[in-house]
Amino acid sequence: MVKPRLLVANRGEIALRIFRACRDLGIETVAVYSDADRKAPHVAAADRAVRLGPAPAAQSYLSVAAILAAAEKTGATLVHPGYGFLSENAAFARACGEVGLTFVGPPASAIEAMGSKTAARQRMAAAGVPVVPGMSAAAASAAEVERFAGEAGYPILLKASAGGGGKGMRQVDSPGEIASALDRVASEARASFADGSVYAEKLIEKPRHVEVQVIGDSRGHLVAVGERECSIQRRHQKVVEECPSPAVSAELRGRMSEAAVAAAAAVGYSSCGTVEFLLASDGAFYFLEMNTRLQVEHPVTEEVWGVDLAAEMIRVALGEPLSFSDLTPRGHAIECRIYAEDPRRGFAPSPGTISALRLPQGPGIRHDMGVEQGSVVPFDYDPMLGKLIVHAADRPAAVSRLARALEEYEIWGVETTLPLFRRLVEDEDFRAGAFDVQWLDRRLAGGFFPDRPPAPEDVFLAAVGLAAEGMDAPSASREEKASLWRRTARRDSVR
Amino acid sequence: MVKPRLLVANRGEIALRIFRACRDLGIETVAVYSDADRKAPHVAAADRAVRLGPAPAAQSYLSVAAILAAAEKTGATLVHPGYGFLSENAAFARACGEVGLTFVGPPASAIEAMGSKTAARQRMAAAGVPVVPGMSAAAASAAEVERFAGEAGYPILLKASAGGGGKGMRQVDSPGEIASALDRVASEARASFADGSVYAEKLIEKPRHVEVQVIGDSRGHLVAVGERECSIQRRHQKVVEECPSPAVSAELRGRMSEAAVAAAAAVGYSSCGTVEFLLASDGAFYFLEMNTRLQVEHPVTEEVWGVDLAAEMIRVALGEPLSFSDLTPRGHAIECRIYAEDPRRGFAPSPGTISALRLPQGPGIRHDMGVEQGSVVPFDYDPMLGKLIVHAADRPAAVSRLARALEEYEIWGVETTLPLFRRLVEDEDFRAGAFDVQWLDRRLAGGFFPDRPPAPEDVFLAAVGLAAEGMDAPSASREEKASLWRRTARRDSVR
Amino acid sequence: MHGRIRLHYRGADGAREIVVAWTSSGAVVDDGGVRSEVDAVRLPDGRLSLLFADGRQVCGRVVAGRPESLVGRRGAIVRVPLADPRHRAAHTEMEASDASGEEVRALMPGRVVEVQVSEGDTVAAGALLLILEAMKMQNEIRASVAGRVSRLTASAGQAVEKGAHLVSLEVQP
Amino acid sequence: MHGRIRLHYRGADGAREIVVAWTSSGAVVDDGGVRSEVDAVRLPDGRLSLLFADGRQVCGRVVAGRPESLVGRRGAIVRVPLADPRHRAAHTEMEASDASGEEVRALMPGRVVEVQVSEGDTVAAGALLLILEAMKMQNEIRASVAGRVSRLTASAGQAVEKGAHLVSLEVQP
Repeated sequence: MVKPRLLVANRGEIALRIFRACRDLGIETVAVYSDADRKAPHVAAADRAVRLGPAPAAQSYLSVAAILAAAEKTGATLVHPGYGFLSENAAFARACGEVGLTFVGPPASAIEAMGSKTAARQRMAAAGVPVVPGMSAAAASAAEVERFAGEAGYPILLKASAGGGGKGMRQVDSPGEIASALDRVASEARASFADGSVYAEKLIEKPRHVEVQVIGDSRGHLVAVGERECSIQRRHQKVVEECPSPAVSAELRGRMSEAAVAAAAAVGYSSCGTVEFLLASDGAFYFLEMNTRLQVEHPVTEEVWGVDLAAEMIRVALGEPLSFSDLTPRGHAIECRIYAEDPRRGFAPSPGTISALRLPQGPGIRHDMGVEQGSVVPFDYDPMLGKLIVHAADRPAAVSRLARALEEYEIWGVETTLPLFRRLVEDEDFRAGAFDVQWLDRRLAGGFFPDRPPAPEDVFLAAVGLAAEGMDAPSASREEKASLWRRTARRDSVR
Repeated sequence: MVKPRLLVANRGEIALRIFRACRDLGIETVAVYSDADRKAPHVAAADRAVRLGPAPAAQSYLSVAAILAAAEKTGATLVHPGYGFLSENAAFARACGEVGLTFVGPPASAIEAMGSKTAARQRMAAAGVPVVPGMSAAAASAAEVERFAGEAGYPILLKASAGGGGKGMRQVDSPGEIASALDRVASEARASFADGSVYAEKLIEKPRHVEVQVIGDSRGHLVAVGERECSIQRRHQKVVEECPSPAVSAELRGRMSEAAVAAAAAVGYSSCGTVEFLLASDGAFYFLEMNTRLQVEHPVTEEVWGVDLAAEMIRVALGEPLSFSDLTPRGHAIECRIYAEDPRRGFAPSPGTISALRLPQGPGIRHDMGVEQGSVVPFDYDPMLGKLIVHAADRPAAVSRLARALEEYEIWGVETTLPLFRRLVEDEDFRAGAFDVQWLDRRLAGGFFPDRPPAPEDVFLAAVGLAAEGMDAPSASREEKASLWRRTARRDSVR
Repeated sequence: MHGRIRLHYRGADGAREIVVAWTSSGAVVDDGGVRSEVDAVRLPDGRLSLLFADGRQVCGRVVAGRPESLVGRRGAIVRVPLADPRHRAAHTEMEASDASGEEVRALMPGRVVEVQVSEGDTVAAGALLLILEAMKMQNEIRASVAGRVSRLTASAGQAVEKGAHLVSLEVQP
Repeated sequence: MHGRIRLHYRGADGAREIVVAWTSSGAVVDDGGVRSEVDAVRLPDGRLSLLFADGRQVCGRVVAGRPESLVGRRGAIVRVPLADPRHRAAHTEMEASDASGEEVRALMPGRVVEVQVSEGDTVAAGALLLILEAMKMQNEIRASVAGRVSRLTASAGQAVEKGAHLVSLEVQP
């Protein structure tokens, strides 16, 4: 058998994560990079590295031709797409197969089947996976809508069949509202889309986003590895993820796991994947979509379930059977996605150079960083710097540990989302696990970052720091004092 | 109730470990420091800090008066001794109690009972804990020795009753050797110790050092939390520790745990403690001693058993009951003690300044470091810089992960024991878990660090590095090249 | 001025003077009349550790700026409206600030946010000349002497390199 | 010499010359006749990343010394017996190494391990003058010119500060 050599068609922390899995498995590694990334940590961590092209992703990390050429040049036998970029591109998965490369992911057909969201919804319904109940055709009358609502339960959502972008939608809470709401949505729909047809869907109020990790090998074994709670989102982007979900009982976990495995099996899935559900407050859950790749938030599952998903994904790609069958969860894990964004200015991107980086240590702390001190955060890609993952015996202990870790954390040079996480760990709702997918947006709209005067300790530090700086130069007779304040003891030391 | 405030009468990584536990629990912290440690990380991590005295431990970390004064000054309510220093000093534990401070550790009487090794041995035998079989009095005749050996089994060890330091000892493998060996040891004993009395003890050949973690609360609950394998020792000093032991089955774990709890109960133990055993190749085990404190190697137990021993120790000191009852181990953990010692020069201490420090990241990696980049390692104390702990699904995966972590690890400025660990992970015996307490000393005596010529990659790096340095200054026309090579991009950045 | 420095605090929560004086054993900070002795050391990684007489320990990183400084402590970075009126902002330097005038240059790369003067303007000492954004901070650059703007090279929106000339002042005879 | 540097490798595994030449796209390394092109960059943390034409990537930290350099790669630090004969060891510097002689000073704190010359000795260019231990390395300090030891301040076992004078050579007229 040819010695495996794995190319990661990605950058940042996920490339490093997969390279670490390779080293743990004794597999050689190949990095690819754009001109913005020659000095990036993922290049320095690989056994081989190949330039793809200029910084724009279309000319580098999205260039199938350049990636296949890099694989050929370096004799790679496996290609891992990471997440984002080409990870859910069925054509790429197929192209890898055509040139004899093993794509570390599901079959191209499974990517395709889940790629079309409406087709996937129908397929899931056929496979018995719960989907959000809705009328299958436009409503002919108010009575028809009332019949549907009677079955599905109120509230319902009237939607323009041709609609999109939030237009032509109306919530209906009782039968008496149906007739007038239907008229209004139909006329809005005619005005906006030149098509007055309207249908109804059950409205899931304040749902949670709960997803189930699945993994399957090439021999037909397919298992669920618990759920993740991903409701802490800003504008539909996950910000904080947890395992397990505070809203999921063992019984519900069992039912969601069954549904997730059925969903994956329906498209002939193997490798790592995630089935996303909306979880209603009444405990009902509905298929949302399936992510046919390794998720950003996979580490919380790894910590709680004691598995190495990244390594397992490579092993099953090599044709090995799943290395586990019976797993039990232990403790609670929380992941924070640390972005180079300024939470006090509407999360505007904050590219730049990481001038100082101090990472917390000790029990229950894991880092998957894509940058290090001195790294330049380029404009060109997703501004995630890396992830902090904490793990403890239960959720309250994990939240305390997260608060402690955030106190130890220091990033200078770019604005980051660390202040958001610091506010979260103080928030009563967050501490209670009481939130839904719109919760964070509501919090942010309410002014989540009050302006407080600096604490006396901060004023003291600033005063002494300024004084120390003022003292450094002027007085020669104070050389000893000045040396005390020398900022750069390490400048003289060998790096 | 008074808000708890905890003083750690220690320094380095264990002070930081305990402070982290306090932060996780919401308890305020007090550091103490000697003149060598004003800038040490444990001082910067505490809410309060008090100078004890000059660098020598006798005038600082061993000064009971100074520590009690520091506790009074800062209003501390608890004192944690860490390990080493005053941690097994019954008088200190008692003195804390007398001034109303809660000592975070066992009752002073338990420290005392386990402090006298011979008395402890007798007490353990009385409590039914297995001890190494030996004659209770000097042998009157060869026949008496033969009778003992017949019961205990060969080989036995003849020992001068007044002996010590390895003198006046002789191994006996069969009955025929007894008479002449007895004569010889007796005459040696007369010559060396002016006392010819000799007794016999069973010789445990190539034993392992396996220890059991116990923890008890003040309400009489006392449980064992699995064992640790600590046979990788250099001159009786632990170097690498694991959990679980590759030599301990679930059945043996059960028996050792029972013995450990019996041992602790016999001295009225509460808090964290460790019962050390010699484990013979036939599966028999014998009480060695009990360490009445938190061990250096407690993190491997924490990782595998999913407990926070440091936090639990504080909780039970505050009078709370044990937070767990039924635990199951998961996976395998290995700890490396990173010392500022030069393994290629007989492990000579290598104090100095840490000029560069790069820590590995990713899944299954935990750091408990007592130093950071720029830290000065003083001459005055134990030269342990900190600990690397890896955790994975099983022992082979943990060893692979350790090898990977060591590849990522960089410490410059002082020599360290990292090269020893790098050799260990390549060693067939170590990989197989086949070792005993003398194994590492035998390996080291056999030349564990062969001189190999540098790899071509290293020569290349040196050549380009030297060339880059040579190019920096001379040529003004090569400014761009020089800037490429600027070593100190970060010098200009804000620290 | 040796061994003593006066700082002006101007926050939303009030304005006051803070005086820091060095003694042989550390520093004495007088914050609006409240005096505290502190033992202060710079840690190897650049942070400061302050130790108060009552044992309280405060550790953090200070990036001096004008009119605000940044303080990172316990994981949070806060702006402290404290500056040394005597002290040129960390991001600019004076050249030849003598009787004949001064030249202001950028001490690190940044961006000119706003220019408040034009060439030929006459300005008082302390007048705002321009605002320079560097290292995440808006730094007010003020005149240290009264004079006439003899040369202005900074313009709003302009990115400036380290050492770039910004403005020259000429003392009126 | 611009753009090209000759290095002498003297290891237990043999001696050879390694020539490094810069090109517009990187460096060409000629190791005893075997030529390799490498794209070399300095990473933000000071390590070097070398990229070979066949895609191999090698990353490590180099601390230059004489007669050996230290290379840290994949967690191990190895000594490479490679030095630039032209290049003074990283730990000493020459002053006035001109026709009249040279002065050797320590460039960083260290300890004199051994002194091989006495005042008044006449030495050839390249002769071993002393061994200085600094940064974990024993550095052979050799004469760069032939001459007479006119002043010797180094003694075996002595700890020396940065900038400390070690030995002066006077060119023989």
